[in-house]
Amino acid sequence: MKKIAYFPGCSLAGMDAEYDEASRLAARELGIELVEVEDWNCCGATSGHSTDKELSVMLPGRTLGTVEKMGLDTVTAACAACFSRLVTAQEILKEDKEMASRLMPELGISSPDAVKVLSLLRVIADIPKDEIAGKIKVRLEGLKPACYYGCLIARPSGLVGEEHPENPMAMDNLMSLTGAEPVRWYHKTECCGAALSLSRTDIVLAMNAKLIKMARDAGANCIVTTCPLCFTNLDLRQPQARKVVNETAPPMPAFYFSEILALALGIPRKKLGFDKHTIDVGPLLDHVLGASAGKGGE
Amino acid sequence: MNIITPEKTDKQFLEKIEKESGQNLTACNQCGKCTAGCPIAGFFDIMPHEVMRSLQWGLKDDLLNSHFIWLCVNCMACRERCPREISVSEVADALRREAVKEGVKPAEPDVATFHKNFMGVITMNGRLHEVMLTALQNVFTFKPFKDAMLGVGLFLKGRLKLLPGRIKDAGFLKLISGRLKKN
Amino acid sequence: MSKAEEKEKTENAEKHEWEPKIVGFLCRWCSYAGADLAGSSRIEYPPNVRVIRVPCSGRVNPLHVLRAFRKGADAVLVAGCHPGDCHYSEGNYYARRRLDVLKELLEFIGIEPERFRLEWCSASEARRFADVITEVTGQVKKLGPLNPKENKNG
Amino acid sequence: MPRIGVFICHCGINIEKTVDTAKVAEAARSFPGVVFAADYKYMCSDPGQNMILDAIREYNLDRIVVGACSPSLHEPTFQACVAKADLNPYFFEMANLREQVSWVTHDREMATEKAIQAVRMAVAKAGKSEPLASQSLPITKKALVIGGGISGIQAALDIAEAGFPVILVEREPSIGGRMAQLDKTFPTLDCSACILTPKMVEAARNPNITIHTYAEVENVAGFIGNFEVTIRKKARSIDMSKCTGCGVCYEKCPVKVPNKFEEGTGERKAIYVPFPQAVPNKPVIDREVCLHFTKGKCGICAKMCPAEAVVYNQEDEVITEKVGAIIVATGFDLFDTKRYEEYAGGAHPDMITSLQFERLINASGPTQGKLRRPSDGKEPETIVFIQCVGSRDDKMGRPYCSRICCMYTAKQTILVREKFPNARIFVFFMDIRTAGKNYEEFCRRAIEDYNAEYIRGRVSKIYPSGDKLIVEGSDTILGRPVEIAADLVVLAAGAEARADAKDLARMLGIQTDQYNFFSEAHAKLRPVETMTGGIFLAGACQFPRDIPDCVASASASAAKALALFGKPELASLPTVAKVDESRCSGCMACLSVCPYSAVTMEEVKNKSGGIREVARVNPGVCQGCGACAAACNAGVIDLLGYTNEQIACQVDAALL
Ligand SMILES: Cc1cc2nc3c(=O)[nH]c(=O)nc-3n(C[C@H](O)[C@H](O)[C@H](O)COP(=O)(O)OP(=O)(O)OC[C@H]3O[C@@H](n4cnc5c(N)ncnc54)[C@H](O)[C@@H]3O)c2cc1C
Ligand SMILES: Cc1cc2nc3c(=O)[nH]c(=O)nc-3n(C[C@H](O)[C@H](O)[C@H](O)COP(=O)(O)OP(=O)(O)OC[C@H]3O[C@@H](n4cnc5c(N)ncnc54)[C@H](O)[C@@H]3O)c2cc1C
Ligand code: SF4
Ligand code: SF4
Ligand code: SF4
Ligand code: SF4
Ligand code: SF4
Ligand code: SF4
Ligand code: SF4
Ligand code: SF4
Repeated sequence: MKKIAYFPGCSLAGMDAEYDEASRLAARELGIELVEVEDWNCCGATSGHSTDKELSVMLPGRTLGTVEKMGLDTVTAACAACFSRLVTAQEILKEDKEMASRLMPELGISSPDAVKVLSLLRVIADIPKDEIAGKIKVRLEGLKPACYYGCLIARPSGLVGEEHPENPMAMDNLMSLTGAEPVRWYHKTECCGAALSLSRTDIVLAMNAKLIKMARDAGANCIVTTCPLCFTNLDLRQPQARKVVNETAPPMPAFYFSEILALALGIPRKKLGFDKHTIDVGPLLDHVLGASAGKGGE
Repeated sequence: MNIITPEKTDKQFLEKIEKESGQNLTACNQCGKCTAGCPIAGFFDIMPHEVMRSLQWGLKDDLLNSHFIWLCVNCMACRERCPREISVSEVADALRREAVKEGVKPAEPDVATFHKNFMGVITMNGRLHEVMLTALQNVFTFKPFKDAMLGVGLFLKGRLKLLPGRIKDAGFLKLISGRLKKN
Repeated sequence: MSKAEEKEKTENAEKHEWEPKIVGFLCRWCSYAGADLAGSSRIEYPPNVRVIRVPCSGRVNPLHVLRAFRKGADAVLVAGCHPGDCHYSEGNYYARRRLDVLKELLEFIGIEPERFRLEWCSASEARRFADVITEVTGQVKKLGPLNPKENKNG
Repeated sequence: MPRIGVFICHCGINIEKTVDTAKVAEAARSFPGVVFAADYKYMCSDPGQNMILDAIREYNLDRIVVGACSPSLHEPTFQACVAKADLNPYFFEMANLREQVSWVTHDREMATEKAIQAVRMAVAKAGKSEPLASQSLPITKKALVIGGGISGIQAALDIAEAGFPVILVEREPSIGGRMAQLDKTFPTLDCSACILTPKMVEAARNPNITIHTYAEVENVAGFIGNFEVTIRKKARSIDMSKCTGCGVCYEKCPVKVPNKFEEGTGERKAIYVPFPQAVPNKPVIDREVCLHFTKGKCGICAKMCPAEAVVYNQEDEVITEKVGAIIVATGFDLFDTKRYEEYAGGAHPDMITSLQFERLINASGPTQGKLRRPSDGKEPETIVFIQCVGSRDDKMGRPYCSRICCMYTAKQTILVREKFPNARIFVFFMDIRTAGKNYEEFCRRAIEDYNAEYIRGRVSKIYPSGDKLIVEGSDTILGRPVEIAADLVVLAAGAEARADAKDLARMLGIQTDQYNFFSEAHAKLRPVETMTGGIFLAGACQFPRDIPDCVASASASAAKALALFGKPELASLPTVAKVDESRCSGCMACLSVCPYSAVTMEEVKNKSGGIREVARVNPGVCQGCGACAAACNAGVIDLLGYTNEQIACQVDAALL
C-alpha cells in the first residue's frame, strides 16, 4: 500500500466529514493509504494571504515541514484551497530566497520542493486507468455528472499539474470509468465564490445559481466536486440560491468525486454520508443503483 | 472636483505594489480581458482593468478604499487569460495587505471582519472552527441570525461540531499570533 | 566610517579593480547581428566583451582561441547560428566539432570549462546575446583572472 | 608602415552621450600606424565623408578606420567613400561604437574604454589589410518565384514584362493563394476574384512565365546570379496536354472530403479543381483519398474522361533550373483558434474563423453566399466579431499585431450588413488600426453607415447555452462587463508564418525572425532584400500584409531582381579563400569542409620537377565562409579580409 501524507484541512475535519470518509475509503480501495499529517494546522486560506504574505507561507509551510519529518515524499489535500495554499507556499519559497532562508529552518523544511504536493484528484487520476477500471464493482450508468473542478485546482496552470486551466479532464475521465457519462460543459473551473460565503452571501448565491443553471443546461443530473468549499457552496447554499433566482427546475444533487468513486468501487451506500447532503440525493442514487441491479445498494 | 493631475498621484505606490505583487504593472495594455472573465466583476466598483490603470497612474486612495480589493476572490481567471501575463489576483492581494497595513477603513467591512475573525480563530486554535467563525462573523457584523437556519440544519444532520479542535503545538500558535500582532 | 563599512568599501574597490577580458568571435550573420539588435533594443550588458567579427563560426581556428588565452583573455566566446541555420549550411557543425575537441584540450591544460563558451545565438535573439554575455562575465568574475601573473608576450 | 586615419562619429548624441569621442580619437593617435585622428558629429553625412577625403589627401592616408555604427549599416557607404579617393575599399575598417558600445553600456567611463578597445582592434586589423579585388561572374537572367499568391504573381508579371523569363512554383494545384479565398476586399470592396482572376490568367498566358503548380522547390544550390534549383512536380495523375478542363471527371467521382480551399466549410471530390477560377483549370487526383490508390478499385474518372487524360501511373517529375534571382512569396498561415480553450475550445460550429467567413459569404463558396448558422441553418440575428484572436497575446506567443484583421473585420461587418439589414453586429476590439489610404474612413463607414457596434474590450470567454453562444467581454470605456448571446461568432484569427517557413529558410540560407517570418536585410533601407545576395522577399511571408502592401513589396522585389539582371555581369565576392600553393601539402582537409565545392585539387610541378597535388580555390564559387581556413592546420589556405594574421592582430589588440 502506497503511503501519502494527507492534509484534511479544517473543512473536512469540521463540516465535511463525509468527504473525508469517502476519500479515505476510496483511496484505500485503490491501494493508497492516506496518512493524516500529525497535529496539522489551518492553511490560512484566503484570509491568510489577504492579511500577511509571510504568514500565508508559514501556515502551510509548517505542514510541509511536518510531512518531511514524517518521512513521506508526497502530501495531498482534499480541499482545493488547502492544496492551492500548499503549492503557492512552495512557489514563494522557491522565488523569495530571503524569506526562504528565514522561514525554512523554523518550519523544518529542507528544500522548497522536498515534498510533492498533489491534489487528491491528481493522486487518484495518476493511478493507471486499467487498474481503476479493474476495481469498479458497480457501474453507475445513468449518472450524468457535470464535473466541477473549481478555480484553485486547475489554476494557476503550470503550478498545479492539471492539463488545462479551462477544460481539465481528470475528473471526467474518472467518472467515465465508473460508467457515468460526464457532460461537456464550460464552467468546470469557474469560481464558486466560496471565500465570500459568510461575508457577501448575495454574491455567492448569484454565482451558485449560474453554475447550477449551466450544469443543468448541459444536461447534467448532478454536479460533482473535488473541494469541500465548492461542495458546501453548491449543496448547502443551493436552496437559498434557488430562492434568489426563483428557480423552478428541480434541485441539482451535488457529490464529492470520491463519494461517487467509493460507490463504484463497491463501498456500501450507507457507509457514505449521503444523508448529510442538503440536496436530497436519494432518488438519483436509487435510480442509478437500481439500474445496476442494486449491487452496491444497501 | 474629480480631476486627475500628476501631482495628486503617487508613482511610488506603483513601484511598491509592483514589488509586492511580483507583477509587471506597466505591461497592462488595458485590453479588458480580466474584467470580461471575472466572475465577480458585476459586483465591483472598480473593474480589474481599471485597477491596473489606476495603478499606472498611482491613484492610491481610490484603490485602498475600493470594494474591489475585498471582493476579489483570487480565483485567478484573470491571471490565466491575461494576454500580457499579468495576475490581477496577485495585485488584489497586495492591495488588500497594503490596506490592512495602512489601517484604511475597509469598504467591505464584512469581508474584512471575516478575514480578521478567520485569522483570530486560527491563531487561537491553529485550526478553523465553523461555528465559532460563523458566530463571530455574525456578532461582529451585527447580523446575529444570519445563516442561523443553515446552522440548525447542519447541526441536525450531524455536520456541525460544537467544540473546536485545537493543535498541540503551542509554540507555533504563539509564533503566528506574534506575526499577526506585528501588523 | 565603521569597520564594516570600511571593509565593504575595500571589497567594492577590489571588485571594481578587476574587470575580466572576454574575447568574442561572432558570426556576422547571426550572433553579430543579434548583438546589433541588442543595441537597437537598448539592452544593457557588461562591457567586458571585445568583439571580433568573423564570416562564420566555422572560420574560427582553435589556434585563435588558444592565442587569446595566451595573451591574457579571461574567457573566450565563439557564437554562431543555431545548428541547421548556418548561412553557409554547415559551418557551425564544423565549429562545434573542432571546438569541442579544443574544449577538452583546455580542460586538460587546466583552463576551467566556464572560460570557453560555444553558443548559438540568432540574429533575433538580442536578449539571449545580452544574457550570455552577462552570464559569462559573472562566471568569470567569480573564477577570477586566468593566470594573474603570467606573461603577455608569449 | 601603413598610414592610418581614424574618424570617430558622434552619431548626433547616439554615441556621444555615453562615449567620450574626443577621448577615443585622442587615444587613437597613439596607436601604431595612426597618423591622423578626429571626431565628428555625423560621419556618414556628406561633410563627414568629405572630411575623410580631405584627410586622405592632406595626410597621405592609405588606411581608414571609422568608429561609428554597425558595419551592417554603413560599411558600404564608407567603402564607396574611400574608393573615391582611389583607395581599395578593403583598406577600410569599421569599429562598431553604437550598437555594440554606446547603446548597451550606460557608464560613460566604461563605454569610452570599450570604444577605445574596439578602435584599437580595428586599427590593428586595418594595418594588416591587403587590397582585394573581385572577379566578374556571369548572371543567369532568369528568376524563380516561390509561391503563387498575389505577391508571387505580381513579382512574376513585373519581371516577365521587363523581358526576362520567370519560373513560378506553387505548391497547391492552382495559383491564387489567400486572395483567391476572399470575397470582397477592403478598402474599395471590389470583388477579389474580379481583380485577381485576370492577373492569374495573364500570368498563365505570358510567354515569359512558366508556372509549375502542385510543385515544390526541393533544393537550392549556388549563389547570387548562379543558383541551381531542383523542383519536384508532384504527380497530378492528369496528362495536362490532353486535359481540356471539361470537368466531367469530378462530377462522377464518389469520394467526398473537406475542401481545404473552402477552409473546411465545403467539400470536394478525390479528383478536383480547388475552385472554379483555378489556374490551371485542370484537375488533380488526391492520391491519399482516391479509391483507385487506396483500395485499388474505382477508375470512374478515367472511364468518364473523353480526352483520356487521366493517368493513374504518372510519376513525380524532378527538374532542375538555373536562375539568377529568387523571390520568396510563400504567404502566411492563420492562427489556430482552437488554442483558445476559453473560447469553447474554438470548436463550436457557430464559431468560425474570419477566413471561413470569407468562404461562407462568397457567392461562389459552398453556400453560394447564403450566410447561415452552420449548426442549424438559421439566419443569424446577432453576430459578434472578435478581433486580435491570436494576435497581441504574449500568452499565445504572438505579441505582434497582425495588421490586416482590423480592416478585414470592418469589411466583414459591411458584408453582413448588406445581407442582414436588421441584424445586430458587434465587434470587440482592443484598438482599431487603420493606417492606410482611405482606411480610417472605411472603418468609420462600417460604424456610422453600416451600424456595426464596436465595443472596446477583449473577450474572455465564449460558451454555448441553448442554441446561442454566450460571449463574455467587457466595455473598457464604460468600465463594465458585457455579455452577448450570439448566433454566430467570427474570430479574426491572426496571421502567422507558414508552418514550414523555417525549413524553406534553411534551404535558401536566409534568416527568419523570432516568429519565423523571413527577415529582411534592413528594416528601413533594404526591406525586400534578404541577407543572402540574390534572394528577395515579397508579400505576407515577411510579415502580415494586406493586398496593397503585398503588391507594392512584390513590385519592389521584382525591381531588385531586375536591377541585378540589368548588370552585364556580377562582381564576385572579394573576401574569398586563397591558397599558398608552395606550402600546401595536399592533405585535402580544406576540400572536405567546403560547403560549395569551391576547392579542387590541382596538379603542379615541384621545383625538383616532380608532380604534386595542391588545393586551389575557384574564387567565383567561394562564398568566403572560412571553414577551409579553420581546417588547415598549416595555415596554408587563408581567408582574405579575415586572414589569420588579421585575426591574430585583433586578438592581441583586444588584450592590450
Ligand atoms: C480573412 C481575411 C480577409 C482578408 N481580406 C483582405 C482584404 O479585404 N483586402 C486586403 O487587401 N487584404 C485582405 N487580406 C489579406 C490578404 O489575404 C493578403 O494580403 C494576401 O493574400 C497575401 O498574399 P501573398 O501572396 O503574400 O500570400 P498568400 O496569398 O498566402 O500566397 C502564398 C502562396 O504561396 C504558396 N506556397 C506557400 N509555401 C510554398 C512553398 N514552400 N512552395 C511553393 N508554394 C508555396 C501558397 O500555397 C500560396 O499560394 C485578408 C486576409 C484574411 C485572412
Ligand atoms: C516627426 C516625424 C518623425 C518621423 N519619424 C520616423 C521614424 O522614426 N521612422 C520612420 O520610418 N519614419 C519616420 N517618419 C516618416 C519619414 O519622415 C518619412 O517616411 C520619409 O521621410 C518620407 O520620405 P519621402 O522621400 O517619401 O518624402 P520626403 O522626405 O518628404 O522627401 C520629398 C523630397 O521632395 C522634394 N520636393 C517636393 N516637391 C518637389 C517638387 N515639386 N520638385 C522637386 N522636389 C520636390 C522635397 O523638398 C523633399 O526633399 C517621421 C516623420 C515625421 C514627420
Ligand atoms: S487582461 Fe491583463 S493586459 Fe488586459 S486589462 Fe487585464 S491586466 Fe491588463
Ligand atoms: S482573481 Fe479577482 S479579479 Fe481576477 S477574476 Fe478572480 S475575482 Fe476577478
Ligand atoms: S555613420 Fe553611423 S553612427 Fe555615424 S552618424 Fe551615420 S549612422 Fe550614426
Ligand atoms: S481530366 Fe478529362 S474529364 Fe477531367 S477535366 Fe480533364 S479532360 Fe475533362
Ligand atoms: S479513381 Fe479516384 S479520383 Fe477517379 S473517380 Fe474514382 S475515386 Fe475519384
Ligand atoms: S490589426 Fe487590429 S485586429 Fe489585427 S491584431 Fe492588430 S489590432 Fe488586432
Ligand atoms: S571560404 Fe573556403 S570553405 Fe568557404 S566557400 Fe570558400 S573555399 Fe569553400
Ligand atoms: S588543408 Fe591546407 S594543406 Fe591541406 S590541402 Fe588544404 S590548403 Fe593544402
